[in-house]
Amino acid sequence: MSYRVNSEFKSDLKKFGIAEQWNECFHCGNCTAVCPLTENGFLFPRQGIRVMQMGLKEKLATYVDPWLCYYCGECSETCPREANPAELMMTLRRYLTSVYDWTGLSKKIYTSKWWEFGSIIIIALLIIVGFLIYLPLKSGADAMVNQSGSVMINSLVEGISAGQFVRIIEIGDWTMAIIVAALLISNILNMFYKVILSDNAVKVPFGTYFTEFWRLIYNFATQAKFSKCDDRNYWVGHLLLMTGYSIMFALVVIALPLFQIEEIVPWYNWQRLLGYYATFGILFFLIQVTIGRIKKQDTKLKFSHPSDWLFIIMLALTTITGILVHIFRLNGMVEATYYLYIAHLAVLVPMIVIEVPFSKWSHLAYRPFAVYFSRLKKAAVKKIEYQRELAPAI
Amino acid sequence: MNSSNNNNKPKLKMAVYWGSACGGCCVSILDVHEALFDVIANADLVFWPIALDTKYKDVEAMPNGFIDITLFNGAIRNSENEHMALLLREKSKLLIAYGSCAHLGGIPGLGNFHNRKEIFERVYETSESTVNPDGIMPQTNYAALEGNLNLPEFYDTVKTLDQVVCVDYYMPGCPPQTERLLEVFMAVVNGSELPQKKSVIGAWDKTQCDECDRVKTDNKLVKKFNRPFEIDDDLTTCFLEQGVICLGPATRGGCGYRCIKGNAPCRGCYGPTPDITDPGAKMMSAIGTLIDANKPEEIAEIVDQIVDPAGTFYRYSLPASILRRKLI
Amino acid sequence: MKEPKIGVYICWCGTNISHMVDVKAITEEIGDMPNIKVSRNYKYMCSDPGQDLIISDIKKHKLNRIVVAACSPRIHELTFRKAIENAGLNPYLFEMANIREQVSWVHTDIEAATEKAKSLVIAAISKVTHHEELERRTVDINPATLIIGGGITGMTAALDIAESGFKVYLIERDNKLGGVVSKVDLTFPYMSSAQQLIKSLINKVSNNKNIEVFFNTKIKEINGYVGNFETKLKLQKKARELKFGNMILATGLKPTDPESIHEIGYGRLPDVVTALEFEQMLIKGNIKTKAGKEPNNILIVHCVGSRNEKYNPYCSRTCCMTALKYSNQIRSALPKTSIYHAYSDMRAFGKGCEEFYSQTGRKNAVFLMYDQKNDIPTLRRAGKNDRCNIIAHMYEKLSGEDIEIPADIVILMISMEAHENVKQVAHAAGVSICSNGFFMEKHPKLDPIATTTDGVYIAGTCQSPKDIPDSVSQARAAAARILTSISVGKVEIELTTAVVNEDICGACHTCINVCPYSAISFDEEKKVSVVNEVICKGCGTCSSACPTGAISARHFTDKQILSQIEGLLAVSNKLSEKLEMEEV
Amino acid sequence: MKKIPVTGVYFHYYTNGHAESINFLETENYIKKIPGVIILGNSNELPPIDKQLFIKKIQELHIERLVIAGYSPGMVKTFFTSAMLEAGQDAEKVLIAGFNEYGAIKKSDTELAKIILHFTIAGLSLDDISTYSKKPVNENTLVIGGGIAGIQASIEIANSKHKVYLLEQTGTIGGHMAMFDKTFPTLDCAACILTPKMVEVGQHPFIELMTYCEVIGVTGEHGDFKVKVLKKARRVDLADCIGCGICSEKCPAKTPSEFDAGTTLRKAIYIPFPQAVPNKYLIDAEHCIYVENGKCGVCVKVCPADAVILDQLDEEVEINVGNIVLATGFSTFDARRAENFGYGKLPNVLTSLEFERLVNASGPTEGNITFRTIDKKGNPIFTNDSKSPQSVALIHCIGSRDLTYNQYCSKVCCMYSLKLAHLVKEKLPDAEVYEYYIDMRAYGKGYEEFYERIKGEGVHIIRGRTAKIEQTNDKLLLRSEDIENNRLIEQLVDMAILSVGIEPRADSNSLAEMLEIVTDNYGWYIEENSILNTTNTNRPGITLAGVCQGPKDIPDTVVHASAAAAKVIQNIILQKTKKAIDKVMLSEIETTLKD
Amino acid sequence: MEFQPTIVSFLCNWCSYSGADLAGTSRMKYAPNIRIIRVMCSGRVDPTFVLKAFSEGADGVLICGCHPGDCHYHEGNYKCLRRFLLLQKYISQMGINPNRLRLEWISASEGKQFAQLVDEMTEVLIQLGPNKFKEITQPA
Repeated sequence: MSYRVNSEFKSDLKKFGIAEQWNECFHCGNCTAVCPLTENGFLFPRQGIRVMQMGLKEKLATYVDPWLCYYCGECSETCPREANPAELMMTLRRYLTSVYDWTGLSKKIYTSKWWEFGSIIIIALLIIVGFLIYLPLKSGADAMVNQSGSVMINSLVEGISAGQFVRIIEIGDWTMAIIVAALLISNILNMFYKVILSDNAVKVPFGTYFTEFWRLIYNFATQAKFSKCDDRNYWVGHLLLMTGYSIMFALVVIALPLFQIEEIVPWYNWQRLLGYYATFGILFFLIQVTIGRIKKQDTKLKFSHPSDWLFIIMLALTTITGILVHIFRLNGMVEATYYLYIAHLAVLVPMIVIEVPFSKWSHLAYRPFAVYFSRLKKAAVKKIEYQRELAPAI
Repeated sequence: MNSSNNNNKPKLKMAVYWGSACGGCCVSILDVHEALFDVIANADLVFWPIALDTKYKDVEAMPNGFIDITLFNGAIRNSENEHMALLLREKSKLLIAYGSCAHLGGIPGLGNFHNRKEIFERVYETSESTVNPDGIMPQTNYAALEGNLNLPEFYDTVKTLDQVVCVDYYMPGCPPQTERLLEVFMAVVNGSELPQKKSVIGAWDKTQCDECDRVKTDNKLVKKFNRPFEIDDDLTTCFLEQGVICLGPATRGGCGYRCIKGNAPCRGCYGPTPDITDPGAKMMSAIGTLIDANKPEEIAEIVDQIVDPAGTFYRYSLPASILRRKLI
Repeated sequence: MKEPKIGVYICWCGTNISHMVDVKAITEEIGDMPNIKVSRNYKYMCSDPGQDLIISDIKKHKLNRIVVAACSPRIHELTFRKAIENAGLNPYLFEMANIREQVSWVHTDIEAATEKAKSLVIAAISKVTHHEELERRTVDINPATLIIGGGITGMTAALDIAESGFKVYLIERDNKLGGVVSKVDLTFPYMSSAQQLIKSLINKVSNNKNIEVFFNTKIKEINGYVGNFETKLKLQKKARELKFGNMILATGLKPTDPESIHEIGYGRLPDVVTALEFEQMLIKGNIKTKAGKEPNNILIVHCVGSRNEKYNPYCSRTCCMTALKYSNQIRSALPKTSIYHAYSDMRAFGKGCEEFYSQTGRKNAVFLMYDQKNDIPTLRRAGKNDRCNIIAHMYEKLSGEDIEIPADIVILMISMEAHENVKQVAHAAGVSICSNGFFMEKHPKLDPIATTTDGVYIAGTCQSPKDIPDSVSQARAAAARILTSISVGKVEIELTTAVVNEDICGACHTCINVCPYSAISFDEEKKVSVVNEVICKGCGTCSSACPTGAISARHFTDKQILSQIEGLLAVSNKLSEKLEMEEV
Repeated sequence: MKKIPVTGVYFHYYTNGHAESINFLETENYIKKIPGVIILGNSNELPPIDKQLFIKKIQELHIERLVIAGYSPGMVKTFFTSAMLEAGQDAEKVLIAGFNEYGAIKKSDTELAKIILHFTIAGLSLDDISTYSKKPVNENTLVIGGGIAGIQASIEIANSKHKVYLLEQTGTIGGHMAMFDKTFPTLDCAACILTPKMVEVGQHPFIELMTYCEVIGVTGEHGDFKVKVLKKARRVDLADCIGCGICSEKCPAKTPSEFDAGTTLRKAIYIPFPQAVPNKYLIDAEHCIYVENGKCGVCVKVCPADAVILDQLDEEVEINVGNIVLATGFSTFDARRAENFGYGKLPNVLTSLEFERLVNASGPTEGNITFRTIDKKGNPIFTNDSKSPQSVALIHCIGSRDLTYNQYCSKVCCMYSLKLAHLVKEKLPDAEVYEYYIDMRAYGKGYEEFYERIKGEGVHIIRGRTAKIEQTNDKLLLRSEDIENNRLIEQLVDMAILSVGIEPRADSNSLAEMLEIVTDNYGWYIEENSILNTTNTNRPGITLAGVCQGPKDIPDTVVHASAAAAKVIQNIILQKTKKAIDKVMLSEIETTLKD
Repeated sequence: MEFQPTIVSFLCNWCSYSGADLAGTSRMKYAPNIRIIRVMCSGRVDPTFVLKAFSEGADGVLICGCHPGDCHYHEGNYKCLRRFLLLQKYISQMGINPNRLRLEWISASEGKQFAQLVDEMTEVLIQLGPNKFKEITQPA
């Protein structure tokens, strides 16, 4: 099959990115050679640039390569043409996110600020309004403070018991999680279809699906590939964020009744330790990234798409509101605790609903799956280049 | 002729010998006609097999350098020729290679296209007029009843005189022009200063063309080679320009371009001009240059019209040429 | 002839010779030969100390013949001749044996190489024994110059010479000046106007009183020699005879006819145009398809007819940059049109060119790499649903994909070939043509403007494909030589000419037509042929053709060559005798 | 003044990478005053303006002719051509006034810009103006730089029987070319073709060779320059030295040889190379023990000709010349700057120049390719004692085509790399040779054929730049993408050669300042006109020859040098000098135009 | 020891000699059996030279000139060709294998072709064996 080239595609892609120097690339191959993660069969970033320059849309959809890149930035630093291949990989990830997303929302969110901010504000407003109307603050603040002087968080709402409140939030959590998961899973299936099934060159032996499955879990948990990049600090930070976030997610969504309890357990108790670890992890990385993005010295943080900032801001707000809720609770500040709790949810929910299936955060799933798919592709014997070991010429 | 018989001077002792020759050279000497008296007046003929009955052993008996001039004609074909050449060299003060055969090999030299075996087979076996059922071949030695018979050995290769002995002068021609002989003779008799040794006498340094009165133009290019009978000779144009191979351009003058005057192209008996190593090659070079074609096939076609280049260009000079003979 | 006293010098050439030839052994053996007074070897004979060695030996040992065994005489013959002359010896009493290019560099067996070197040295000795003194002569230079070709190269050269106050005859085969550049809109990489430039040049040429331009004129024949050439022009009504001292060939180029390249579809598809046709569109500002529509997609195919054994094996040098120029020009007029380049190597090597390449890329041109040797893009008429005129198929090397490219106009960057009249001009001017059809220069590196014929220079694209600045530089360089030649006013002429021995010449007329330069004429008074030694170039053909041996080619006489042959074979003769003895 | 058609002038402000620009506003105001001229606007956008509006404007104002002015305004010319066509006007009447074309680049060049524009409007080219004036021109010429360009220019000029001072900074002429082993594509040995020329220069009656000299000041103007030359103390008398070399043999001080690109050591008293012209010794004061501390002086003792003058001092001389030819050449890119290739740290990573010497028969190993070793004193050198590599990699474009270093293409590296590959194959037939390139720029006569030939010799020629070189055990590991075969390569080789690009000499800018000529962003000298006159500079009487104007291969350099000579000879013959265009007063031009 | 033929070769100065030089400068290896004589033009090659070479013991003679139409002297090579064809006929009459005498066109850029030609001719001559002419012309 021959692909039809299309120079217009670039202008479509432009909206997903910041830098536009990719046309400068004269295909010296330096970026691919310098990349510690690239391997035979997955020659990025140069081939990504090529496919982009030529506008081979269909071909691009079968690519997992951008997900295999962890943006260490070495390619951009050594690029003789300053064509910024690393940022292209980032852009392609954004683009592919929108490709996998069957709803089409992702594309809208990525390419339009109105959609991006609008959707977040609408969800946030829904939560705020919902709370204020259906779960208003009880009157009489003293009743809501326990013996140790801290606020009983589940007992703030008028007319329902603490148990009921937790239940409502838990149901809300689960609903959100299920919707998000459904969207994400369907997108991953879409990705699977595009990457594996529609690539005629690939025929995956059935057994491979199972033999390679461990990689999915392993990479999800460790981002082992990331560690191959030269800047290991960044990987550590990212791992802190990832674990912190996962812990928080588990605590807030899955184990909410255990986590969100009325009494304040001592600081060495597991809930609080986990919570502090998670908060620290998230904050540590957030600060690292925010400073980096402002300073613009590190290649990988030089170019910030609105979606990058949005993600940082949302996560930061979530974290800060969470911390503040905690502080206010400890100090027995009832009203402040209640309103901040709403604010916390009003940031957290849209963040998850928008970012996880449609935007930046989706990479938490796409990346490990991409590793998994890449192994599947490699196992598919049909195309020789996937089989090639990294070997000297001749 | 201005004969000047100086009585104070002893008469010259002169010898004439023929090697492998047709006798024409000897006849050319006789052709001096009445000038013979001048010759006799100045020279004693001490040895001349065709005219005098002098035996070989008489010659052998002569002291070395006894003979003043020896005119040796004929090529060296066999051991007898060679023996006599050596003998006469010893006995003569001046040994002159007289005529084309002694000078360049001459017509007998064409025998160099064959070797002894081929010649004997032809002469004693295959020639149409031969009846030799026993296949008898000449032998150098034959034990006849009467005793041993010795015949000279027939050589494979014909040689020129100077390939056997050192020659003082050459007188070219087949045969040499009688006038030239007399001029040379009288010069010797008169004690004129002789030219440098080894040189050709009795001929010019310039070629036939220099004398030839046929008209020559600058355009000598040849599209077709003809044999003389194939053209309607206009009697005035250079033979070459009519496509007839004439060796005149490479052949010394001296004969008075007799063949050309007789409307036959020069065949080269007077031999090359000085400094020429190989007259045939030179003529080939000239003739080749004049071929009017540039494509290899066309040239080859024109070259093929020269039926026998070796025989044509080396008719008189094969043994004296660089290659001397055919390799068999 | 004086008794020969020969000095033999064998060069090591660093290790170039000595690693393969036993230089010392040869030196010793040669030293024992008769007539050899000095036999030496030295590391660099061509160096100053090396030359000094020869000079002092000549003075000390009264040498009268010198043999140097070293590199090719084409490289250092002149050097040594000069040295010998400095020592007061006639420079022609010298012979070189080429034991580097012909021996040490091409052979691998030391013994065989040494033997061969020895025989070459002996041959040179045999030859030099017969060398004769030759005396230098000069002729005056006619200050006029003939320039063939009225393109930018010819005009620049003409102006340089004419502005210095000397006459120039400018021959143009067309009816107007300007050549290919007059068909070009802009130049790369600074996008100046070729039109303005060429118009101003034409203006200057036409107004220069020292330049006489001949239009619609072709040169059939040129006679004479450096300093004194002449040619006859047949103009419409009258004949004109020109006399000149030097000439520049600037016959320019011919674009390849792309019809012979079947895949590319020129002639078959109406919207496939050549670069020069596209230039016309640009000049007129009318970039439209044949149907009059504005193109949505334009494909520029590089290397059409270049870098491919089937057409022209060489690179045409300017097409890459011209294609980039088109890309920029199209972009300025048609901001939305997609521009595709099918290229094989981007040859952006000139000053400002790499920058130009990157600038072009930024303006959204897509560069697609094809294999110009084996896989030329195949063009076909597009179908109804293709939304374009032409579809090009090719294998894209940078992505490894088979692709199709939509195009409304396809521009072919056709290669440059030497103009068809090169052969005729070469023949008239006596210069060689190299395998690619361009004029052959004297030396590809150190003398790309001169030819092997003195007084004849080449400039511009008739020497090899090049861009305007390079052509102009070459024109200037040729003009420099001619200005030098004119201002000096005299030139030394060939010494190794043919000469007739009047005592032998038999007036057979064989030689007269043999001479390609008509240097031989017949002296009716003396009845001998006469060689005009100024015209004679010393090829020696007449000497071979002369049946009497009256004509000899100086420095290459029969005697010299025959003894050279003897010398050459002397070693192997001895060797084979030795072998036979061993066998016995 | 001639009546001109209604001319619309459009300013294209885009400065094409130039940091500074001329004063556009002032130029606009000047040009506005010319009758018949209408300013149509300005922009630095691509495409410049809305086309339909512009067409309307043309029609309304009855513009018959357009002039686009700016830095390479040809970039947008086709926009205007098509606009004129659509407006129903003669599309061919779009003229370009390129300021940078004639050297109007900086703010101070505004006057020149006005002239350029005025001329274009008048339908003339700047070349049309006779800026020559009759004035005696000193017939002597100074050629600065004794490389092949300087040699060629000197010989050309000297052959016309005019005196040339050939000034060379080092002890010998020959330049870079003398260092090369073979020259592409014909593979003749560089020395073989160069040394005859060097000898010719040395013996030429019209050339005065001034080696080991530097220019320290130039005053005067075209036709009559006064040049101050610093004759550096050679410390060996040129006339007395017999070139025997005993001094060098005995000299105790060693230092890396410049001629051998540091692959071997030379003494402090030395001759740059055996065929040097002049073939006389000199003392390198920087490394001479005597100069440093007053002890030693061995050379004085051993010299049989008493030619060594250890206390000789630098000397200043002044020469008068009419023309100056600048042929200062280039220096090679310092490969240490490209850290990822490990040059300077990994012993068997060589620059191409080092390899040229290594493979040269007159080089440190007589042409054997061996590994670099460290001598007793710790100097990294090449000797015949070490082994030969079994695999060699050549990496193109080191320091060239790279925005980090030099964006331009150095023009010669592709071809010399192919040549070096051939030389490796020739010397080590069993060795594997790899070449990593981006675009193969085999553009010249016979070059493409040479490329095909090298491919046929079994050299692995790989499209894809090597990203880095690392040492693994005793081998070098190269990582690259084999683009044409879609794969990654990690190649182990024994030796890597970096095909370094060429750069302007470090002193090119200071020399330019002294000579009052302009350089481009990189430091190459800028020619007067990039198309028609690549040899003249902005300062009349100073001519460029060879690589100092921009990278060139040998044939191009030779031609360029001859072209430079043409200008000089012309000046001398005509006895006319050229005025710089910017020195020709604007009013003067206006008068010319009125005529 | 295997028979090693000797080839005497006449090369024109402009094309063929340069071609041979090119083979040298390009370090193309070829058989060491050839001995080159430089003449200005192949038109200078006199049949005498060829015969002389054979008589002196050359096993083969090679004449090289510019390609037809490329002669530095316009048509010296054509003249050489004409003589060559006649000469070849003569030598075959004289019992010399005509393959011992060759005329080839080698341009200044054909170093490779020259090297191949020498190798090929050497091979042919090895097959033909030694030239016996020397025994006739130079009797011991």
